[in-house]
Amino acid sequence: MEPILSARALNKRYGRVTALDNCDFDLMPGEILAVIGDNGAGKSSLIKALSGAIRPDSGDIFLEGQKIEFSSPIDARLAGVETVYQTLAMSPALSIADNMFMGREIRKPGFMGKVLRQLDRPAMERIAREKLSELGLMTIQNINQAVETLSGGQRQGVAVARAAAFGSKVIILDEPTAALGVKESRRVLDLIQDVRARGIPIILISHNMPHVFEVANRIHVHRLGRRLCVIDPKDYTMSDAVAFMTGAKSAPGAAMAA
Amino acid sequence: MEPILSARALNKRYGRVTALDNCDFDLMPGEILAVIGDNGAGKSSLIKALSGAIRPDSGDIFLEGQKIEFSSPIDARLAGVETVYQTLAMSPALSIADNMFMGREIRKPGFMGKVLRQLDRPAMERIAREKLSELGLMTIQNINQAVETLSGGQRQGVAVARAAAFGSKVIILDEPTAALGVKESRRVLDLIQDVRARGIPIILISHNMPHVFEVANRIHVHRLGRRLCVIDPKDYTMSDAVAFMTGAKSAPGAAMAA
Amino acid sequence: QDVSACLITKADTNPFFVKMKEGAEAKAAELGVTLKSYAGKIDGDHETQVAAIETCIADGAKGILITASDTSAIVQSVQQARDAGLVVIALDTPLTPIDAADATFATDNFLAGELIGKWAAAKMGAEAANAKIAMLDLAVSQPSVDVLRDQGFLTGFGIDVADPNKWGDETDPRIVGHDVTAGNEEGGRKAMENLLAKDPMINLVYTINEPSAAGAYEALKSIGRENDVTIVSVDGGCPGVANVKDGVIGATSQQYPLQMAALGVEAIKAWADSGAKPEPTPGKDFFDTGVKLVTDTPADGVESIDSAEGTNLCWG
Amino acid sequence: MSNPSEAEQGLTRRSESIASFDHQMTLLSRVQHALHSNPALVPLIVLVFSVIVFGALLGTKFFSSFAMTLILQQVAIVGIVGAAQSLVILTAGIDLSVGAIMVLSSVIMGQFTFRLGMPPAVAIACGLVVGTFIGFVNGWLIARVKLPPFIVTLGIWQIALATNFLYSGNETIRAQEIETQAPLLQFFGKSFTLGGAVFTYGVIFFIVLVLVLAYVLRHTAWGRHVYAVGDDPDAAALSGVNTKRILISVYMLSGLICAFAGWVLIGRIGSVSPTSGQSANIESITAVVIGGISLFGGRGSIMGMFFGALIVGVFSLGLRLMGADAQWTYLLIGALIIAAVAIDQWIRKVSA
Amino acid sequence: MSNPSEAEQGLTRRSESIASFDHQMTLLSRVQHALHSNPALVPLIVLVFSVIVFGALLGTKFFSSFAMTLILQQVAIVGIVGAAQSLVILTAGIDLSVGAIMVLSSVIMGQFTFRLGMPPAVAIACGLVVGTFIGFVNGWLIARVKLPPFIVTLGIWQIALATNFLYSGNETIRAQEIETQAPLLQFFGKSFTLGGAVFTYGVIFFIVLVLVLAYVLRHTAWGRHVYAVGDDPDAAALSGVNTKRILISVYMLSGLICAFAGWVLIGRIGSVSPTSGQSANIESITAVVIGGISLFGGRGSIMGMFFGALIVGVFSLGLRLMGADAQWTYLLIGALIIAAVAIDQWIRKVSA
Ligand SMILES: Nc1ncnc2c1ncn2[C@@H]1O[C@H](COP(=O)(O)OP(=O)(O)OP(=O)(O)O)[C@@H](O)[C@H]1O
Ligand SMILES: Nc1ncnc2c1ncn2[C@@H]1O[C@H](COP(=O)(O)OP(=O)(O)OP(=O)(O)O)[C@@H](O)[C@H]1O
Ligand SMILES: [Mg+2]
Ligand SMILES: [Mg+2]
Repeated sequence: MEPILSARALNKRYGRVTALDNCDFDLMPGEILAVIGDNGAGKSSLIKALSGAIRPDSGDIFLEGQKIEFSSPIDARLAGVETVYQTLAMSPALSIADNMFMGREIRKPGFMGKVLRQLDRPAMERIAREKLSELGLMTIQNINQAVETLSGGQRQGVAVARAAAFGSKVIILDEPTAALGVKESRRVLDLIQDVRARGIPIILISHNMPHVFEVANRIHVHRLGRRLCVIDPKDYTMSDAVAFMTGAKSAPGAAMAA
Repeated sequence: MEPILSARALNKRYGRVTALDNCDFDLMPGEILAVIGDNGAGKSSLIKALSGAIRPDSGDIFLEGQKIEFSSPIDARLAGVETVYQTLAMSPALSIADNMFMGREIRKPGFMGKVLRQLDRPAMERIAREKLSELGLMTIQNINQAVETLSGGQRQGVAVARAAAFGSKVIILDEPTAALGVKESRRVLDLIQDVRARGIPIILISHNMPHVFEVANRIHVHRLGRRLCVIDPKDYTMSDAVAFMTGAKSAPGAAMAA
Repeated sequence: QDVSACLITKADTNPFFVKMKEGAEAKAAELGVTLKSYAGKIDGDHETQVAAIETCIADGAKGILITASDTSAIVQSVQQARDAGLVVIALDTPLTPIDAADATFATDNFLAGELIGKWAAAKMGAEAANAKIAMLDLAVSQPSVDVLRDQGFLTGFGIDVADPNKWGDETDPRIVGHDVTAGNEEGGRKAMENLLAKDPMINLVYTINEPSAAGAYEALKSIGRENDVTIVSVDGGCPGVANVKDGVIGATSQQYPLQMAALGVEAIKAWADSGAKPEPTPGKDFFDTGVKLVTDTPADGVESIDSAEGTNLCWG
Repeated sequence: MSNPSEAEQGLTRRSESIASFDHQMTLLSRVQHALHSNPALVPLIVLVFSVIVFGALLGTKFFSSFAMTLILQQVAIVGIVGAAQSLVILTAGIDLSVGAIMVLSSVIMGQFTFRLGMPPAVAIACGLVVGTFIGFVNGWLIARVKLPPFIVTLGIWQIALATNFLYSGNETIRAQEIETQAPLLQFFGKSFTLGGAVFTYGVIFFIVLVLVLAYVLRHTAWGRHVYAVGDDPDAAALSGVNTKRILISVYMLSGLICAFAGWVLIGRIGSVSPTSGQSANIESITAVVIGGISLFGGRGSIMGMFFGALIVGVFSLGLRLMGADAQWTYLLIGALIIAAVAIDQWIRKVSA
Repeated sequence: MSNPSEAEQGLTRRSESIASFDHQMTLLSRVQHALHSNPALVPLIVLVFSVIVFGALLGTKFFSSFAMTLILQQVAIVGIVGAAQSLVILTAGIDLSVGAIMVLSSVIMGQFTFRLGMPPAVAIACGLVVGTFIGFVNGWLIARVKLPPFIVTLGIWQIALATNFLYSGNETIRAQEIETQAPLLQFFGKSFTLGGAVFTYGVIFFIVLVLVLAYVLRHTAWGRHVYAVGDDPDAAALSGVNTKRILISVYMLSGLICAFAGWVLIGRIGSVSPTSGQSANIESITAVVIGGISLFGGRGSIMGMFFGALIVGVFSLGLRLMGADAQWTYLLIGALIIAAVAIDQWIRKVSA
């Protein structure tokens, strides 16, 4: 099987800091691929390179076998790659609905929408409310609240809901449950499985090993800016995975081919 | 035993949103008190009120039995209450060492320090490096890096290291391990226990139930802006705690007195 | 009956206009006229002047005294005021066309420039052919006073001015360059330094007014050339005349803003009382309040007064 | 496949109702809410308050329909330029070149008609195109070359102003000539009377422009993107806004509006003068900031700017009518600007 | 008590060495690193580059010690005011009142000496106190009443300027009088020669001021707090910086420095003139921004401002010497300001 999204020999340096060091990457169709690694290992840098948010210094990226060069996250989105960044990428002063539909607003039908290009606020608010309810984010009292007035977890929930609602080819989630409560985390995990069931592959970065081992089909272990190995969660224990990523155990050579 | 830090009937509204609704709070000397609750339940608002970052609309706060009114986080710090906020409160453009010592810089000894008020950068950098190593944050390659160039987890590590290094009476941690890796999280938990061993009580907000049940002496369950109950982790299971905080089970009445 | 009048000056940061205002206020108090004064933010700010004219109309004033920042741009508003039954008198600067105002009390700025130009030429004698002249003007927007004085000076000195409606298009090699001063000491010094860097052997300096002359002098002093350069200027303010006396400025053309203002207030009073409008100076289309050359080294063929007499007549 | 952890077993019986707090909607909380959801309300209150104070002090002199419409006429230009400035400031930029674009456009309209002999309509179109083009240069340098807006527009300001002086030869085109030969140039100076009040077309243009922009900013995707770019450009880019295109379009629109302001300016002063508009940049920024738009971008509404411009207009006319002399007027306006914003801040605080 | 979870068992054998990547320190990467850690280096490069270009075009006319020291003298005042402006802008503020404070202080120094007959030293002290006090008012309104810096300093600018004109009655005190009766006022105009180059005390003051402030900002707690406040005021407050005190002290220091600039101004123009310094605010902001200090606060260095001021000085003198006339100079400086910042941006990008 061909990988749907893959990368070869990506490099990215920030001044004296090396974030990506000849990093390879492969995402297979229909799978949930977890990316794990220490803080600062370069996981976020990797997915930023994949989603067009940064330009790697060198290396190639392929989507469905085609070499691509996203010059901005918009290109990636247009190609169907939807991302929740670790920083969430929301406009703090705008409302929840505005943020969810940023860049793909719904216009009113008929004259008002076509000629006067008026937004269909009721529709956008209704959909936003639905998506949030699906995630169980029910302490949000006012859908027109500015995002900056949300709690940390509520904000993250909004970002995840946005990606899940719109991703068509690949969904990338950078620590989507970090600030979420038990209930909301569970919903996100359920949602991830739902999305995969729709046939859309997912990249999940997480530090939460139980979550990773629960949902992932394969685990990409990232260490010091490169892919150390790819393991199957059925073949290894959480303890092994942590040992690989912290360098306590050396990586299984054969796993690279997986 | 007298609580070291307590609050009675705190209220805080933001426009139409009620963040704290007649909330009580008690922290006993030498304990680790976990605060758990759904996203948006008002946990961060509670500890912001306790640490002087916001002013409650009404209600009283007591430190060692004395009624206090912190008008700013500086007051709280001077009184020995050190906080890691969920937003981390770091100056992105400044270096790690600058951030760790913000507001309590070390000056050079002798003439340079006394008269010219020169900072002792080597000392500050050395201490910062030590504190970070204690937390196992070893992927930080350059201690003079600006905080904005750190990965999400590295940033959080710096904030925790700062609070642990300087808190003298109470240390408040708002989701200190949210963005941390397995190794770094473990270090933070160890650190929390070390600090408590030094006799300093800790308030820990976390969504990670295993962590909470591992370290907490008592658990404050927060729901809809108020304290629902306080439970002893030895008397209840994680499943019970989650059921209380999500409203699936009604709270044990007697536990309030604990 | 209660007569109220308005005085609208270009910008009251310039002592010239401040003295004009004081003159007008003194005269108004004497005649029992209520005077309100307005000014633009900077020289050239005619929008504020338009707003001021409108205010005067709303306020029910009998007449307006105005020194226009833009002599043509203001005309429509002036017309509006005249239509509303006010008498409008231009002070210091004639409007374009001059009959847009009911009357004009002004200095002949071209003549003021011409006087110092002639004096400088006479003073230098044969050397005038080898003069190296620095021209320190007001602003790049070239307001009309700026152009008139500059071109008057060059005409008086005997230099072809090309288009008399703008400065800077002359080709005479004796002109080292034009620079702008904003009419103050700071600008004067900087402009002088710039031109000195271009040619350190400058020996004649025209300045738009006396503050910029003082600034130019400081620049010359800093390189020790203050004694072999002649500075000429226009205005005749008291510090300027004192500078003539001290030898900082060689000659300056003195104007009489107090007189303009006093005459203007009298005219409005007269008009309110009897409906009579003032007559222009015979042979000119405005009432010339006169200009005199002040110098302590008079030159042949140019009429002048000395600094002592200049001090008696000076305005601020 | 699902393998929930121990803690999550507590979720099984969770209730599914939407959490809700009690809401007592008192009058006060209604007012507070109105103030929160309509940031422009605060400058409106300040405006009404200052009209009342000056009215009480000056009586009918101030409360005449002449004086009231005069204020509108006097603020129309600053207000139109302020509308352009608002757009730019909402993107966290600043446009120092607004005044220069305005005057250069008006000079082009005038000179193309009189010097080149073009039909006035064509000359006006040229002026509008030039204004838009200068705006495009601003936007391109800011969005593509990533230079700070302050520096770009400072440079363009100087360039446009110098071009204006060089091209016009510092010549003013007189009102009489325009009136007889190209009355279209003075179109916005025409007026009609409505119950004793005189409205020039320029004033109408100003009001319509503000209403249209308020609609666009609030109810179209483009408007929301303008806010997003000003709020956090990185976040906007990551969440799918073409920030570069938004920035360039904002500066182009700003240039176009300024060019219209140049046309309105001809109507107001009758003539075409290259020395106009020297303080339009600082005055428009003042109106924007008094109107409650944040200089850091992303917050505020254009209606606020409208009231902000009127506040300044009311103060200036009121003080002039009270007979304060020029320096005292400046002094008091300085004090009143601070006071207006302080009151605004105070109302927001009380209602927070 | 410790009860590590399943996953954490993998940690037991973890290695404890500090993780390290390979570093090849090539010459290029060294240069890049230098550029990164010294943001002022980029404007320095632009400065050196422009000196070389003008030198090549103009030869000894430009490369003379006269021209070189002239540039320093011409930029000294803007540079001193720019130092004050830098402090303010580092806190994400802006000070439009710098020029007005400067000229009001100089007028007070002059008038107190000549009108009130005070000894010059006392009058100078009064001028410095007044400057500091105005700065305090700015800072108080910004930090305590929480008004936006732009509006506060805009208002104070107008108030201070009007006060200046009202108090001085627009009267100039002549250089000759000052020279004979109060030479202390002209102290900063004195000069000494060093190998053909003429340095005024004002220039020395400027250079020393910049060095002292660079030290203070980099090596003292106060300096770090200034950066922190500008970077993220909420974060700074939460992490223990007394943001209000820092803001007030910055504006007070800015006022004091501007008052010193007023004293230096007397030395430069010889006389005391209330019409000076009208464009000091825009010029100082230009120097700051060309020097690479972000208008959003928290980023940049005061040395950058120093080079920024010199860049503008080099351009203006260079262009005048090349024979550009006043209007063309104006235009070209506009273009060159943009070019300078574009080059700066380009160097940073290449080295990023
Ligand atoms: N803009 C930047 N400038 C300089 N260094 C950077 C920048 N962004 C990231 N880095 C560095 O690159 C390295 C990798 O960062 P990255 O954010 O990819 O880590 P991560 O694996 O996502 O960590 P975490 O789990 O903590 O989010 C870190 O050492 C970080 O300091
Ligand atoms: N500045 C603010 N303005 C308006 N509403 C706010 C503000 N800060 C918090 N809120 C609201 O108050 C409520 C409680 O927020 P808080 O941050 O205390 O929740 P939390 O329990 O810490 O949640 P989390 O676990 O997600 O961090 C939320 O509904 C939030 O939207
Ligand atoms: Mg990351
Ligand atoms: Mg929280």
